[in-house]
Amino acid sequence: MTDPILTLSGISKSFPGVRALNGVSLELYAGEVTALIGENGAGKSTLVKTMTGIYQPDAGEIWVAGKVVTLPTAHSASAVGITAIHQETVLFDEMTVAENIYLGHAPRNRWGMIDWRTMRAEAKKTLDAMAAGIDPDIKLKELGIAKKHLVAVARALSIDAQVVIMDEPTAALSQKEIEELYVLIELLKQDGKAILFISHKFDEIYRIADRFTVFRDGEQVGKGLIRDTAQSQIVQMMVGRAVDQIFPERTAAIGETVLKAKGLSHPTEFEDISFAVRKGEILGFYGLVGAGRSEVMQAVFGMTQPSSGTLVLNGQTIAPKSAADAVEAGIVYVPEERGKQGVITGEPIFKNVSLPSLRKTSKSGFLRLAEEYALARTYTERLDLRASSLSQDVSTLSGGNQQKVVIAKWLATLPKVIILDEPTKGIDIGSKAAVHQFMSELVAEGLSVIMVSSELPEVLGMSDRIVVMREGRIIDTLDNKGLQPETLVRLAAGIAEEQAA
Amino acid sequence: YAQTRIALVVKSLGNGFFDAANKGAQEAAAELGDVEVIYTGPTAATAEAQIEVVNSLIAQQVDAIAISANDPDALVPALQRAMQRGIKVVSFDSGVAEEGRQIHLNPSDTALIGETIIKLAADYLPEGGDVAILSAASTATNQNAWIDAAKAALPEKFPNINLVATVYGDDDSVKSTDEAKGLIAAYPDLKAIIAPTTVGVVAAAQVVTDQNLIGKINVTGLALPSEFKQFIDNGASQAVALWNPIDLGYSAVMLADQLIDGKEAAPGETFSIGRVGEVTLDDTNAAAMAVPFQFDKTNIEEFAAIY
Amino acid sequence: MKALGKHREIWLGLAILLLLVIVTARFPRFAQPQNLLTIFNDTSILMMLALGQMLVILTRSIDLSMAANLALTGMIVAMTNAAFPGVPVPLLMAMCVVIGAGLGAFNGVLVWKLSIPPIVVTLGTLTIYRGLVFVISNGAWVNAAQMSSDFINLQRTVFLGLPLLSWFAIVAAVLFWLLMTRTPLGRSFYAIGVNPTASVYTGINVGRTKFMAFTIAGAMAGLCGYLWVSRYVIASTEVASGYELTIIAACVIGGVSIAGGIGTVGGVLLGAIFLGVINNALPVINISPFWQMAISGSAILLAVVLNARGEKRKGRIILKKAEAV
Amino acid sequence: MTDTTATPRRLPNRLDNPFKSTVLSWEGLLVLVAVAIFILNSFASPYFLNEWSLSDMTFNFTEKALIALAMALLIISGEIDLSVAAIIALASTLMGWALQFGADTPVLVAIGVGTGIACGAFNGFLVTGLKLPSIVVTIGTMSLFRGISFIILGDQSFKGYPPSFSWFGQGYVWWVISFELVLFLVCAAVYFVLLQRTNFGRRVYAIGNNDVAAEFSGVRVARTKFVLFCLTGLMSGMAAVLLTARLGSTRPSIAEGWELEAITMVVLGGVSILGGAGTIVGVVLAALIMGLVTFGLGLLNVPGIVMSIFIGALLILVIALPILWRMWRQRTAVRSA
Ligand SMILES: Nc1ncnc2c1ncn2[C@@H]1O[C@H](COP(=O)(O)OP(=O)(O)OP(=O)(O)O)[C@@H](O)[C@H]1O
Ligand SMILES: Nc1ncnc2c1ncn2[C@@H]1O[C@H](COP(=O)(O)OP(=O)(O)OP(=O)(O)O)[C@@H](O)[C@H]1O
Ligand SMILES: [Mg+2]
Ligand SMILES: [Mg+2]
Repeated sequence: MTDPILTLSGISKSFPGVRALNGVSLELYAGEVTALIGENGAGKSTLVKTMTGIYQPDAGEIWVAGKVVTLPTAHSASAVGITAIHQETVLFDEMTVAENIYLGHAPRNRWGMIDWRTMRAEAKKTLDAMAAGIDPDIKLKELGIAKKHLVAVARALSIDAQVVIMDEPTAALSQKEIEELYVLIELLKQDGKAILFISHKFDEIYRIADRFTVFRDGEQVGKGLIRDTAQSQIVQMMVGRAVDQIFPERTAAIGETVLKAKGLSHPTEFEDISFAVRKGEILGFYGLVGAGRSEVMQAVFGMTQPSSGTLVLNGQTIAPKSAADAVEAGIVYVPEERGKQGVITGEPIFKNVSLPSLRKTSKSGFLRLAEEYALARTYTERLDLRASSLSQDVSTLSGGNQQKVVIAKWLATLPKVIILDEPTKGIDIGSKAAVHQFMSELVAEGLSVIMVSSELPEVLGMSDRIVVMREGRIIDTLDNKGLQPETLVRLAAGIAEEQAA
Repeated sequence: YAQTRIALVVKSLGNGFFDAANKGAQEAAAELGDVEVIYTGPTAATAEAQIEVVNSLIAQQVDAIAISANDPDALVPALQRAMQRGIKVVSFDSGVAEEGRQIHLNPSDTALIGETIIKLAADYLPEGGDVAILSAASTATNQNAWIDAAKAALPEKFPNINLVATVYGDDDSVKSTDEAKGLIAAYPDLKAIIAPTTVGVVAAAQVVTDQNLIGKINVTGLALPSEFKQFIDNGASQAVALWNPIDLGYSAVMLADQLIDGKEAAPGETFSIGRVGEVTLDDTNAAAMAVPFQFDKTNIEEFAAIY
Repeated sequence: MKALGKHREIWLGLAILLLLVIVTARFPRFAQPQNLLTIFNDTSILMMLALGQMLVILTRSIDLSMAANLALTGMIVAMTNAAFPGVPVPLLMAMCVVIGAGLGAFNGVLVWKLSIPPIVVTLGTLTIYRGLVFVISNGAWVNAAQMSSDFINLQRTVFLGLPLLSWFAIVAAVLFWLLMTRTPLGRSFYAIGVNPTASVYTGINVGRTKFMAFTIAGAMAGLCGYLWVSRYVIASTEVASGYELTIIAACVIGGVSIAGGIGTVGGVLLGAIFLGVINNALPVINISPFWQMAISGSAILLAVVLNARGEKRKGRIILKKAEAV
Repeated sequence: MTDTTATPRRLPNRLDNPFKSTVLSWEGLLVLVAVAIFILNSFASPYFLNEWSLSDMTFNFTEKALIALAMALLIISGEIDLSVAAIIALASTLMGWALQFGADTPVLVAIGVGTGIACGAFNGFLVTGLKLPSIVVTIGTMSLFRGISFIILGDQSFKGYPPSFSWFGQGYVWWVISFELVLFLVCAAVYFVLLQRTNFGRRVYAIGNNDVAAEFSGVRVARTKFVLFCLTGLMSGMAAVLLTARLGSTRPSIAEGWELEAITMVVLGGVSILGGAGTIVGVVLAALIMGLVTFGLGLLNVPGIVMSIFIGALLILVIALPILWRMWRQRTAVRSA
């Protein structure tokens, strides 16, 4: 066996409140695909960012081709031959596709000026090789999420690198595009490149990876050759315990229909969405990332206005024009992008919690701090929030605890329907279980819960019924009785019956 | 602080005209002996800024304020307060409304200046023709009075001179330049631009020079010889006029000093203004210092060295 | 609407043409080539300043100190010329560029190294720089009589039918166009405006790029300092006071997005010319100059409304049929 | 940071000492600066410590400070209004115009204040209704509002305001205490309560810290911002009444450049230009400091433009120093680690 092209040893990285990586190591070999596996928040993307010069590790060494390197900037990483397709698309909407591919390493003419003609030609060549069918001259913003991801792939390929990192490249792609990506990866392997492949999908890991490394809670807990290891063993390493114990037993009595959506449509985002959620029920929404679930939920929450369709809450038609309207009606939403849409960083916990309930805590418009503290304490303690005081800035809390602040904020408004969008995204295992536990308590108290999730076990473990969405449409609504994970995946990805079998 | 302190408040600091006036004021102070002249003013020629200056002078309990006002009305309340606190107020050059000062010293007789600025243009236009006025701010008291006087003199004394427009350059070089260009573009037959302001006249002369219109358009008006000499030399202007700003500052301080000494300002009263002579107050307590002095090729050299 | 977003420059060009046609209808002499060249020459300084400001705005910053920088550099160069008439003018111009760039770099360093918001930095340096004009000159103006004739006449020298001032603007426009479209630095101005996070991922040093934008804008302001004082043959504390907002207005009318990342050299030039035409046209068609301010204010508002329409986010486009359109 | 340590079951309200954090706050620093300048002034000029001098001093900043109060809220919410000075010009012009038709004092005041609110509402509509960036919108309306004044007034000026009207800008309530000062103090108290003691104020901070999350929390962001623009317009209208009454005349160029001075007061008062932080106490102190600096230097006959160097330098220094201090502390911490 040859020496690895790239070796990481003892890499640690902490964020305020979180130790994202703790002394991890990793080896990548030429012409081989190494899969990096781990639950959400295990530290995979953080590792990618330290390997590409975006984060600086607190400790540890990076070896490339037998030499220690430091990577102070993203440039220095591509200079030593490391390139990455990042999990979030980090591209430039207002620029053309060709420029997105070549920004920072554009071909130059002999006066040192950017050579647009060559750039476009090269971009076209790369895109055609991927059979992407994207015109290199249009602006990136004209593309949908899947196409954008392909542009990110093209960008990574345009850098002539020895190490190619792909952080969940297939999450937003359709089956056809995924197949084309597999072909590309095959070509890269033949070229002798080392590939780090991050994915939550075991089928594709088993299809294309040669090796694997498993992370749990920021530590490396195992590695080996794919062909020697069974899937159940890897899952065991990932989770640290058997999978089926995670979810709480629930015995909520399901009652009347509380919220009913009929034919909600939006010009560009979703079409003909109808569903109903009942008292004491958890309604799961499953789909691949980018299926449009968040958009639907934000329309229900009044943040965007659907072009047609109706919402009926407890028998009354409502048309929330703003989030404030929805909250007044009794619908609340725990957003997916916690930092941007959930918590108000820079403000203390109690102000975050009391914000939607100010009318209750105040007296004729004047603040009463004692009431606010009391309200905040009641609900945060119920959720077992870990903090030093109620005046602690929420930005200093860990992701899971921030999520609890958001949930506490909504519980304090005594809602009828609570929508949770990816409630456990980026949350550590302990908090995750607490959130799940809490959801079952909510329904036991007679609330209705809508849970949007991309995690199969979570959807299967928590929901009473499951709505599957794909490309802005509802594909099916299923009762969660003896449902097979494969059924959901098939529906969500749009794979025909026989292909999946 | 046994000394008498007289503040000379000008429209804006840095203006060559007022620097010359300050020179005269200092001469007067030296002549009077126990007088200190505080030369001050805002940087931008606005009334609000001038009021702040006046407020701080009131607080300093100066004995008199001699002011060239950016606005005849806006300064009245502030100056009235000064007078209530026992400070004597004289306006010079650009006046303050009657209730805001005790004496106003016009550099010259208003009607005479109005006539002179037209005459400066007419002298070089034997056949007559179109002329336009480029003034300072639209609120400037002195300029407005001169322009009115000029208009009054036109039909009788200069029947073949045709005043086509009056525009305002706000004593700002850029605005004056733009306005001068606008005049030239709008009135192709324009024969002369009359700018009764030292800033405007330079701007107009520069535009005429730049657009190669020397000989076609004659720039005239009121100008400081030192600033304007080159345009007399290059022919953009045949002649301009001005009173002596040094004498103006000198006289303002002289008047203020007599008020401090207890002399009452009243219509018909005569005040001495030292080496310049004496003035008599009219029924608005205003007085005129001297006749405007004309500069042309023959004498500009000599006066450019002085102010 | 989409077409408008794409061809903003064309629409702005048409608006200017329309303006010319209207004015010419009332006043035929206005459209004569000589007069148009005069307007171009009159607008040259604004164009150069707006080009500099464009860089800064592209990077999601703003420079309120450009006019003060211009006044300070202008005063320094005018005083130098008055004191040492023998110093060749090109040398003085180089000095202006260096001083202006230094003043811009000072803004840039505060933004880069101390991460103070640009609007606060330049609000502070705006008053400091303008105050310094007064301090160094002791309030005195430098006027035509004190300037050497070379100093005054260089930019008025006619070359191929155009005064050198116009040529400066043309050369600046070409250089900026090359900078913005053909160099990595130029592209990184756009990149950090469009998406600062993604810029970091691409290896762009966001702070240093902003610093460069401020420095180049400062250099332009410095050069214009000389051009301004020699054009209006006066250097004083009040030179170009309040002009900072006119510069920004030219950028905004020219389609530069205040949120950063959007704007072109052509658009900015047209934005400046638009203001220039209005300034020149009003006196000519006998609309009282007092209308000028309200008209340019309305033009700014109209421009932002139209630009915002063009830029409106189209959402994520999940539905396939929507993507196809 | 703290959540990894063992947690008490019952969360305390706060851990810091409220008294200590008040003393060590930005406002504490500003009080020190103000006192220092006050003492310096009384040494520098024999005329400073005089009840009439101190009273006259307040005229130099109260009108701008009135605007700064509302501007502070607007900036805390993450917006800005550069058109305030132009609103003064327009309000003053319309008052003068009404005066030509014989309007009496109450009508004049109503017109001034009403114009202010209307202009603020126009800004607010453009920003919140059409979702345009406030900085460009108000650069535009700044030219528009003042431009309308120029159209109406041209080269004229309005004057001849009745004495009962002049009282607003020149009158004294008691002894040396002017009406302007009293009005400012009352407004400062009102704004203090509004920002720091009401639900409305709490929402303003939330919007400034993160308007998306505030919207997602059920705050009506657009409506709140609209109200803030109207308030800023209202205060500008009030300042227009005071200034017009003080000057006794109206010209279109009235109050030129005041927008930047008001913003400087706000920023110097510790309000973050990025929104989300700042207090009214800080703004009032900053207004006082600017008044003290300009009046003190004025007594020494230092030209206004030189004073502005001090203000500009003060602005950058007070913001840069804490940052430099933090950087220096971090560096030494790293070295000792
Ligand atoms: N910039 C940051 N600031 C603070 N915490 C962070 C930051 N980036 C990541 N974290 C935290 O570090 C941990 C690891 O995150 P990371 O994104 O690396 O997970 P991941 O393994 O990529 O998960 P996923 O499968 O969801 O992509 C998480 O707890 C996350 O909340
Ligand atoms: N067109 C796009 N441009 C940029 N980012 C996108 C785009 N589409 C999706 N994303 C990113 O992908 C992620 C998920 O997208 P989105 O929330 O719309 O999917 P979803 O169907 O609601 O699924 P989920 O909520 O489970 O992620 C978001 O972080 C979003 O920023
Ligand atoms: Mg990740
Ligand atoms: Mg989502």
